Amino acid sequence: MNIIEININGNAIKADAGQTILEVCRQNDIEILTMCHMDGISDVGACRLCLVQIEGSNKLMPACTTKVMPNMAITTTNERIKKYQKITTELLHAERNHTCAVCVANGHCELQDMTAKLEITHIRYPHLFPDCDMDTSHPWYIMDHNRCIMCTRCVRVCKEVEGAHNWDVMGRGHEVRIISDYHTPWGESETCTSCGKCLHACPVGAIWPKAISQGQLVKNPGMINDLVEKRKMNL
Amino acid sequence: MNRQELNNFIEKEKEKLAEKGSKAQIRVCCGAGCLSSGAEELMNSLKEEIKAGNIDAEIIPTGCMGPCNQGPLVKFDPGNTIYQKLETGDVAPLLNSHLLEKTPVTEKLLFADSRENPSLNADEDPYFKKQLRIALKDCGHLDPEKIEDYLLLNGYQALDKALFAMAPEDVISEIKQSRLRGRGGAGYPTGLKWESVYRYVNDQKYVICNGDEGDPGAFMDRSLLEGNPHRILEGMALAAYAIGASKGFAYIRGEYPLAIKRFETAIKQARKLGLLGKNILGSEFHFDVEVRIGAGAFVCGEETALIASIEGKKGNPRPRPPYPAEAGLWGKPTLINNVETYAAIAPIINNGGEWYSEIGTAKSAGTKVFALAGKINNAGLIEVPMGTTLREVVYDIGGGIQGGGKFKAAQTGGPSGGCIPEEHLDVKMDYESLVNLGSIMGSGGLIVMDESSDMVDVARYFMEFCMDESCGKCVPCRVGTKMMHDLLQKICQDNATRIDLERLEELAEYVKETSLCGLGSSAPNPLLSTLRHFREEYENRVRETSPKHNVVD
Amino acid sequence: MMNAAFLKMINVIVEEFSHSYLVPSFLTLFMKSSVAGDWVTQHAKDPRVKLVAAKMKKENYRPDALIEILHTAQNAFGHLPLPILHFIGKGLKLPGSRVYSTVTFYHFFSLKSKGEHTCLVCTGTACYVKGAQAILNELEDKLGLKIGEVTKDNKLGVQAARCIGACGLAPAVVLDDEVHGKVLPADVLAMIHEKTNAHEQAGTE
Amino acid sequence: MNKKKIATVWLGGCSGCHMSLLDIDERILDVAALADIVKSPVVDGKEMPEVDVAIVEGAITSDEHYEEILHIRKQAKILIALGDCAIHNNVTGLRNFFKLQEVFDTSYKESPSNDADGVMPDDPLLLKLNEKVIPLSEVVDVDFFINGCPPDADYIFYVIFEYLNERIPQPGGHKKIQYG
Repeated sequence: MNIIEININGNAIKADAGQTILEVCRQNDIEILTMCHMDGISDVGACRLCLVQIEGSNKLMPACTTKVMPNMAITTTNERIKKYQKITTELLHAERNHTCAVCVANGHCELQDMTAKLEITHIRYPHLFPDCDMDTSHPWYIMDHNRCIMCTRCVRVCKEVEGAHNWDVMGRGHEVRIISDYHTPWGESETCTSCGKCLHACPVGAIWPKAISQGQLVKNPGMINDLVEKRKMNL
Repeated sequence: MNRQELNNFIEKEKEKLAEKGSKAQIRVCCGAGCLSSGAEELMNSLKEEIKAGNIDAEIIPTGCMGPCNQGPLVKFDPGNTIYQKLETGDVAPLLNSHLLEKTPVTEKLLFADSRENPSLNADEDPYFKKQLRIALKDCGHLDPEKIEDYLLLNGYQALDKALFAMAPEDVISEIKQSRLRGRGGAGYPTGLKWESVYRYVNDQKYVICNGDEGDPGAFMDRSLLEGNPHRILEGMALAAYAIGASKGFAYIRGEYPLAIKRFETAIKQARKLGLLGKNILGSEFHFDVEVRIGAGAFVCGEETALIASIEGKKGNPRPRPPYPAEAGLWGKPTLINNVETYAAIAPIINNGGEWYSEIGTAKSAGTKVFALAGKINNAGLIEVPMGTTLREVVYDIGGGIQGGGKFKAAQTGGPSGGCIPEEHLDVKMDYESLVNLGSIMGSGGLIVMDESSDMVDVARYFMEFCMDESCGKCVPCRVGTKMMHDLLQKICQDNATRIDLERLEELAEYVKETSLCGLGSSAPNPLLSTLRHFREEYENRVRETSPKHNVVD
Repeated sequence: MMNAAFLKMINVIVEEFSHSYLVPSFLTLFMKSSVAGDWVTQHAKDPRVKLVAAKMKKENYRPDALIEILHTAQNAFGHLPLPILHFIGKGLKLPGSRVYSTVTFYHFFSLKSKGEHTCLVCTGTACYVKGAQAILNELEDKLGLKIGEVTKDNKLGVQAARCIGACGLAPAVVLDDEVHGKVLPADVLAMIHEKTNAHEQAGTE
Repeated sequence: MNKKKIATVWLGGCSGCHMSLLDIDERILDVAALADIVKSPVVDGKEMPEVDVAIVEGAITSDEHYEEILHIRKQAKILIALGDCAIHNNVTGLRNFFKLQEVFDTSYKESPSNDADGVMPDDPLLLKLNEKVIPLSEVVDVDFFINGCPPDADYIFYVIFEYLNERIPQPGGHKKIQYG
């Protein structure tokens, strides 16, 4: 272990040289908002909610993928960062067809929690209303692209933890969609093991079991990390 | 082949050339522009006529000569006389008059339709006089499919010099001294980049040539790759020697089949002469190059996306650091430079870094190739010293606005750049000055617009481009560009309110600051720069917002 | 190996429960049939399939050669039919979703036929400034084709490119592989008619 | 102090928000002490007078709604968007990613019904629906947003009461914002 000293929000903090800013902040109870990050799987730095300001750099850096360096001075929150977090969250709402009132994840949704935390009362941008499908071909689960926020946590869980690589992202730009196999209906996928990890990884109500209805979806995202840790122990 | 054998080979070629004596050389421009205006048929009929008339002349197909708008072009050497807009019917009288009767055909000379006294020697025409061709020097002169032509023009001499007279550190310091900066757009000092890759110790390093010229309105890289592929190859080999790499990749756009073909030919020829492969010229240096074909994604011009694409993946950029210099292709230290940057390497090694650093301005040394297009008379490929003013480029070289219209703006840097309005026509074009005006140098596309251009629509056009080309990974770029495009569309359709304009400005700043890669963070540039210089066009098109409460409180 | 009786039993259970989410997972796995296999065995003698197979072998079945192999396949077939993607995915041992996502990411690759003849309109900046939109409008008005669409008889497909690098010739279109510069909307239509008429005379309509 | 005036309006919504409004129960007396409710769908159908506070439920689904919200904005000093439909379309907007005609066909023609053969209602009094539903803030400036589907009665009371006492309510200050 190579212990270095860094400065977060004016406080001197000791950290391990290989750690990311996010890990150090979480260890020291400094709040960083995240959406595409999930413990146990790799980071992609895509949601841009964890952006922090680093002294000497005019660019904002994602806390989840940036490693700490000796004497780094980090600001985790200020007006600029808060403003951008708000816009990001608003854009996520406007991008697809989110309707909390009829959503299975209502009350257990990370996007909803984020919106409340940032005190967003309304979305200032026009909703895009894209034409999204709902895949109900799987015997147990449903994939509703209307609610997907493209965090790709399901993709990474399926690839890295389950090892099935059933999910991936097709297309590009605002037309990206999560696909299973060769864009085959989920139920006909040759790779899906029906393990249900993607369901727990999904921060919103995009993947859910068929047997539930509005507000009933309760997830256990922590189980992914537990699983990864247990495997490391090789029990 | 080792060094000695190659020298013998060159000597033999020189003898062959001397035997030809003063035989007339007819160079036919086979750049993409001229090809599409009929250069191939023209060349065929030239061949036939020469055969039929038993004329002692040699026909050489070349890369782009520059003034694409005037094509097809044919150059007669010795004499450096360029004829323009030729049709097959012109061939016989032209050969007869120019070669046999020794009287030039004035009405077909280059720029005969726009200048009173078109020059017989093309270099005396203002179009070429104002230029300084270093990267483009032999482009449009040699046959790009013949390595002999390149060797006769001092080709691969820089590589020879580096391998046998310079240590890798010397090459790097020469590049540093030249003050050359990345020509792909960002303008990062090339020497520093090389040095940082050099410093990472690894048994495998890579050199990549970024030929994924995706900017709409740019065709410099294409012309260089098509016109003088060996120069690029030599630049890559020099870079590989300097940083200690043994493998190179040239990533070329799939839309440029001719460039791919010529580059592949060049690689084969170089391998044959021992200029690529194991123990190059008998030295300890091994290096080989492979071509990778891009598949139509603008974002692959971003270095981390390009690396992903070479690895056979989707071109999704990843956060930096780590920079490719540390962990690039397959996690190994990787050097990525643009085509035009590599084109400048050999002349720098041959003539010394100091020579190059004296050209241009204090902060931007050397020359820059621009692809001049839009509503301009002499559209084409030009190369000027850094610091040449926009006015000189547009009026002296470009020949002014087409149809005698009024200059409104010049767009540089493509979808990552901005517009320069008329009041800044005297801006000295270098990296910093353009950034100060809210534009960028970019890779060198320069589109001239006249009064008829609608600047809001121009901003919308570029936003649409970025929206389509966004990889969709990070939120600001994926949703932000779409949202900005929709808002711009709304303004173009005269449906927008003042609130929309405010939202647009806020989004522009947000996308610029928070996007993952350069595509996103530069996507708002055309919007911001048109807002800055042509704000009234936006203001005139938005309505006031809804009436508020009728009692003033 | 499964015997016939066992398979029959599974079929009965599957039929019973197929509308219910109670179908046990091991049964749903049996329900999934392999889509890839048959097509390739049926077309094993197709020279195009052979070409793709040879290319995969030449690239040593390296997964990072995926894009190169896709290029080969697209050149051979004109587009990328789904069974070929399955074939490539199996050959390189890549997950299907990875292959499909790569194909759809790059605009150069197409899952649908692009038409016997293609009219590619450059919409780069220079062409845009000089009227590429007018050409596209004309194609839509007269032929009813938008970007990416193909006529019902698969004769002609219209595409747009983001700069073909012939800015000096703006506006430019590429008909089949020939670049035509400084064209007017009417010219493009005339050239298209010339191309497609050749076929009509051959007696298809 | 003069008594203030309140209006409540029901646009494209299910009236659930008004039900929630009624759930403030006896606290309506506290409101009544400070203000008169001069217009409300639960009271009568008068023209929109000039008011201090207008509370609007529902999204804008037709030109009629569009004109109405413009008028309300003119007449009201404070405009409150009540409930998720008024704020971001919510259930009312679920038809936005279909074509309007498809929605009509599905509801009136293709669904099983007890009238003869799928009659499209065409009474002139009915709203002529727009292609897309839009929230209030797309058209007018909104002063306060009360989220929820339906919103919480305590929250509604808090916001109204603060405005009647000429204080500005805090969105997060009273209660965590709820959605759906």
